[in-house]
Amino acid sequence: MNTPVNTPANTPANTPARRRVKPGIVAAIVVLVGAFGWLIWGGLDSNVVYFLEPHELLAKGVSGVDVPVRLGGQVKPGSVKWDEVSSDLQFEITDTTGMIVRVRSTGVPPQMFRDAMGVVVEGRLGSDTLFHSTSLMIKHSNEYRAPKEGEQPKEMYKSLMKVPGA
Amino acid sequence: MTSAVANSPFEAPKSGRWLLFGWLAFAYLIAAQAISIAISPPDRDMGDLQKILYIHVPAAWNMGICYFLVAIYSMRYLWKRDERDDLKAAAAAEVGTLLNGLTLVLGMIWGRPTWGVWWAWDARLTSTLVMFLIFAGYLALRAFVDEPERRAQWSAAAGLFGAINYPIVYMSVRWWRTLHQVQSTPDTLDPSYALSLRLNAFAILFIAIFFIRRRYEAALTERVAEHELQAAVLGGSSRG
Amino acid sequence: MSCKRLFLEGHPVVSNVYFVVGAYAVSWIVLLAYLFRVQSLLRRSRAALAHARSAGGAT
Amino acid sequence: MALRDEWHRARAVAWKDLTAERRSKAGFNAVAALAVTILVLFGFALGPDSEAIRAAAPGALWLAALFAGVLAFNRSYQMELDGGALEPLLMYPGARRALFAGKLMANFVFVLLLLVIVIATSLVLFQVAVPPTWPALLIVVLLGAVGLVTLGTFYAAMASRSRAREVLLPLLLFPMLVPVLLAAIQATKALLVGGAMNDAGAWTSLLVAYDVIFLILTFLAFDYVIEA
Repeated sequence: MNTPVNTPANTPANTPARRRVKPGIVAAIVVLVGAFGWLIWGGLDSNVVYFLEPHELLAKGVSGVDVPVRLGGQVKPGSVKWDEVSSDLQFEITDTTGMIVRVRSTGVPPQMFRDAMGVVVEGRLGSDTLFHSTSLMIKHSNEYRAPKEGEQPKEMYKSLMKVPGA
Repeated sequence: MTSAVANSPFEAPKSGRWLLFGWLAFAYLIAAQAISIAISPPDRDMGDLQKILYIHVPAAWNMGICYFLVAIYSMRYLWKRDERDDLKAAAAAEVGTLLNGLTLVLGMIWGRPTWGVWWAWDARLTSTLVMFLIFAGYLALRAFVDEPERRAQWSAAAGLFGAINYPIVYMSVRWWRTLHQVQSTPDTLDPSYALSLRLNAFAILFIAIFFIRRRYEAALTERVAEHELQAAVLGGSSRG
Repeated sequence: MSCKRLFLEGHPVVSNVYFVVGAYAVSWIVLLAYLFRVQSLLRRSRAALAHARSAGGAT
Repeated sequence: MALRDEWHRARAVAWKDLTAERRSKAGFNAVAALAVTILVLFGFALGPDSEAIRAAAPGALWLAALFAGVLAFNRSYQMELDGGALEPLLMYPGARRALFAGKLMANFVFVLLLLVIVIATSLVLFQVAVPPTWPALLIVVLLGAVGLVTLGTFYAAMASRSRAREVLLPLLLFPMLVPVLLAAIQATKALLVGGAMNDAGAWTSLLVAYDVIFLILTFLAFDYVIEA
């Protein structure tokens, strides 16, 4: 039943070559799996990062100043300052180590920007330790929750966007 | 009619039941979408946007299933040299590419209001796009090679090479720090969201199975027609 | 500028509903377009098969 | 024993290809001229901002080498097909891997020479200083060339015998090359211009991993590609 229909004319020439190669193939596959495993569990997670966290950026010292980087982390609760007149947005980004970088953003923030949200900003760290951001992105977590009793999502937006100091 | 069949190494498929399957699959998709829109409340952060995920995520999962099928059928072809496996791999690749494109477009539509950007060059988004391009190349390879034997062997190799990238796409959010969030688990999902997601995942799965089957039937019928035409022209000798 | 201020006061610039409707519309267009493509391929290959069989009967 | 035979055969194939290339001369010179032209065009595209040009130099030089190298990959089979030499070459037992290895070596030399010219040109055009860590740069260039050539030689075996080979080879090759190119460009960037988000060592080891994987995969799969 499983005999190949439409048998190619070159199968006979092909079969002995593959028989002879067999131990080589086993070795090759072992190396292949090893390379894949190393790719996965080796220390490669450090270089394919989309953004740096505050402690990583600060650890770079001078080499991290005034070069284009992406910085990501959580907006520190209560740190958002919004000046309506000059439309100037400032906030602090923090990470699990508690390091903080102050960010000044000039781009239009996405509608989900709020306290304690994950964010990624693109820009440069100035020598004044203020991070000048040219674009602001939200990093959403993998949590999706319905609003609690009495909360309306639409209303939530309004309360979220009530920025202290505005 | 029956004597003509002998001129081809395989029979033309008959597809009565699959047509019914297709109707049911689309009916189930409509039902699943209606139910999930009805039972799932808006998300507390993104409101109604969360409903986009009911197509985006199932499309991404089923894209993985399609590419897995490509790998399986390609290997089977190289092993058993049955031309039908090649046609099945091709059908799965085409549907996989379709779902891959859908995943990308829906992700962009979701990302613009959520992240604030249509596109970001992070590992997940980039690897998904690269995957799409690899299989676009696979389909182009099939289109540009006419000789069936050669086409089958080459595309089996190209399909295998392409499919090994899928684990990288899937795991990229875990291995590397990306803008894209990691996979949700039942713990991070509201129960009504998890239920809706599953309903829709099966809906897209059934649609994908139907599409692959139909595409395969079309390709197989075409090959049978070619065999029989050749046999007719050569006067009945059955050469592939 | 006014857009930005409006938005920061809590009114999303574009309602999310447009994105959701757009996403569902795109998906259905893609799925139906592929359905028609496959069906037409199937029709064409069946016609080719019928043609081949009639040619086989003629000779 | 058999392995040594294959090695001799592979070397013979490589030598034959390179000799043909050297005799014709026009081939390599034209491709090198194309690579330099691409670099100049990058210079125009990036505008008068010399800072931006310098930052983009690593990407530009690898892409120039890639675009020019693609022409060489297709041609290495085209020469056999035009002369009708491919069929006899495949008649020998175990000839396929040797043929692939030979083509691989010839293309590697070709691309390496191309890269030398491209890098020298971009050092001048883009005002990039030779870094003190130039041996590391050399390693990155060698590893990047291996990755480029491995997949290029493999896919060219298919594309060069299809219709529309000019389109098909880049279409198949470029997406598969993304990880190799990305690693090579980032490592080069880290060495040439520095960068807060790159670390040359990590990218180089990524490059090694991909080279190993692709070398093994292509050698395993080449039988299926060339016999049909």
